[in-house]
Amino acid sequence: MTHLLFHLRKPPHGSSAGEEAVEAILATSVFEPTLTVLFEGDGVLQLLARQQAGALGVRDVAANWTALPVYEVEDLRVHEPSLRQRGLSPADLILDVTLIDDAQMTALIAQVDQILAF
Amino acid sequence: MTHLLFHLRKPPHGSSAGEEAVEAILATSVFEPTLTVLFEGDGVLQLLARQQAGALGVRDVAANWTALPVYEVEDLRVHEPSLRQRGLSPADLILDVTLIDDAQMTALIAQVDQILAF
Amino acid sequence: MATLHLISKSPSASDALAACLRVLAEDDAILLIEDGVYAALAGTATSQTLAGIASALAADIEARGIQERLEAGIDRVDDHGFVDLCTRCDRVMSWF
Amino acid sequence: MATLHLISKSPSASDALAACLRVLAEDDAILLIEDGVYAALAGTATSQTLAGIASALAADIEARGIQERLEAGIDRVDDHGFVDLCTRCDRVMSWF
Amino acid sequence: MNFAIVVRSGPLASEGSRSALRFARAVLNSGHSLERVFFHGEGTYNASSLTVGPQDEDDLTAAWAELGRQHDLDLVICVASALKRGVLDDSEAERYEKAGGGNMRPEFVISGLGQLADAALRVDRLVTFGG
Amino acid sequence: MNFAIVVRSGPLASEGSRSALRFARAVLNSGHSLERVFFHGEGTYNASSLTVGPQDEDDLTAAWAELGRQHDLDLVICVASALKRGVLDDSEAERYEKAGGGNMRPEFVISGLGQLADAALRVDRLVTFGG
Repeated sequence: MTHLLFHLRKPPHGSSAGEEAVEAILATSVFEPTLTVLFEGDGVLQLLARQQAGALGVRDVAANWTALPVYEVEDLRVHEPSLRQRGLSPADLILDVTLIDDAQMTALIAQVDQILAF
Repeated sequence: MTHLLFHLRKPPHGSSAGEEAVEAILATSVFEPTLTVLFEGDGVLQLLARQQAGALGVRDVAANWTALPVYEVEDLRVHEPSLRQRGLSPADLILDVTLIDDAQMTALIAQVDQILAF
Repeated sequence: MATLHLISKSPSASDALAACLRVLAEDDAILLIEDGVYAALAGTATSQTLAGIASALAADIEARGIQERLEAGIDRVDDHGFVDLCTRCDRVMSWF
Repeated sequence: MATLHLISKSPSASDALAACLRVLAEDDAILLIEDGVYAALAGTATSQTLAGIASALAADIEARGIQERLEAGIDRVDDHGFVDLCTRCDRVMSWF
Repeated sequence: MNFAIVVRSGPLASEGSRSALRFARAVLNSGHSLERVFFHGEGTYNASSLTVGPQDEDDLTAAWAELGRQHDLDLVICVASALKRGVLDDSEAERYEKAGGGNMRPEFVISGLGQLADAALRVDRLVTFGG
Repeated sequence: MNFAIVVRSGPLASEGSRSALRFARAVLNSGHSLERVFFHGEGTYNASSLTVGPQDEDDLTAAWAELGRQHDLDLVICVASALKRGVLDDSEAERYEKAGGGNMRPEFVISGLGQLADAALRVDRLVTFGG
């Protein structure tokens, strides 16, 4: 079965990349591929809890991500060094994720068929 | 007399910032203000000689900058640490410029009335 | 003759903040806006340098969920405070 | 199972290259395109790390006037070479 | 105090346009004068009349137009930037033989970079968003 | 080999669209198949029919349309992204009551994200430009 990797490395709000990624992931999940979502670099900031989007009059991006498990998109991986570099820990995130280190990220990349970059 | 500073910190080609800056500078020079153009960070790459824009089918951005002295825009300053950080020297540039260091850039900023950022 | 410096990019997406800090004058102010507020995350490389120098825009902090993770010494400023900062300084310099 | 990594941003405008280098596999390739080619400027912090690992897109190098300032060991690749690299690797990963 | 704002990003690419809009409101609410908002480069996309906003987000093009109407603002889009991006008023659309007319909201005007220079030279504070 | 291209930047904001166009030509010239070009987010601006290019630069919107015609390419713009940015075909323009019709070049089609998923699952190589 085709294994797709969605790679997020943009923070929320600063651009529409996060929303576009969520929409693309949900649309792709309908085809039932093997699907992994990887949050790396500033992308880990997408999952920060307590984002109060009302402050900017925009949609709650973090809440968008919580739709993923509902659609059975459950293989969510967070690059732990990116999290640590930003002074954050898994307890700060809105979803249950799998933490991966550099070597595990290298192995993940080598294992997928296509990568969608956001 | 009003002193305007145009601050360039984007490289050529990757975005339209350089062209927009040149156009804005020439349009502003008509009003004959005191006018300084500052190239800093990746902005110093705007002035690199031997840019062969034909390779991308785009306008020659470096050549655009050579119009500045023709319109008597002659106060061009390049942040020397930015140049050095990129392995470059003044001999690599297409125009005669004044090199400035950090302290001189600080003094320049404090002296102008408005700053236009590109 | 103070300058207000606006930083709107994350430290991962621009060298703007680092470049600004090189040329900051003693009486200058820095305001972190948009993705620039991530530079204020406590315990990061940049944030300690900013304590006492920079403030950060409240709406952008809250939207990003970092209101309780700010480095001590980085003040929050609302939109009217932003305008006030502009009037108290002599010019505004935007860094991208 | 090699991956072709595309880097399209200047090192000053993104941590993409640094992040990519952290997770590069032994048989992977890096292609610098667009503003990413500035990472190949000889004598800079990044360029020596890239020698023997990365190549750079010819049109982007020439457009930027850095054809004679490339670090030794960073090959030039034309547009067809880019396509060939894609076919020789198993997947393409774009970093912004 | 007199302000001018320069907007250099589109309504969705970066947050610059949204920040500029909030700043414009704060300037006006603080009793200052907002002499001009100049939309340059990607910023010209903010004038599009064809945007269809999702209901749970405000559409920034509509929000700028609304603010412009309320305060009779001078919202100027740069003609050189706008033509390349396909944002045209009706007369430009006619000149370039685009059937169906322009796609610029009527609260904006299309003009040259002289309007940016003029603002920079006249106002007390020029603030740029979205590079 | 089968390729698909994703374009995530507009014609002027970053160089992504220009790189993607050159890559598309090279794929076709190398005898490979280009199954689809999917324009997502800011990339949807590439489909505008209202752009007026300066004579000394190629207009990327026109260049994509030309390449699409020559090779009968499947140039798809994402409907969700396009609506927010004001890039509409005639039927969307009618649905949202925009007088004067749409502003999408006829060589493009407007469709959903299923087209991106379908491409990602079918092709040998998916390459993304312009983030």
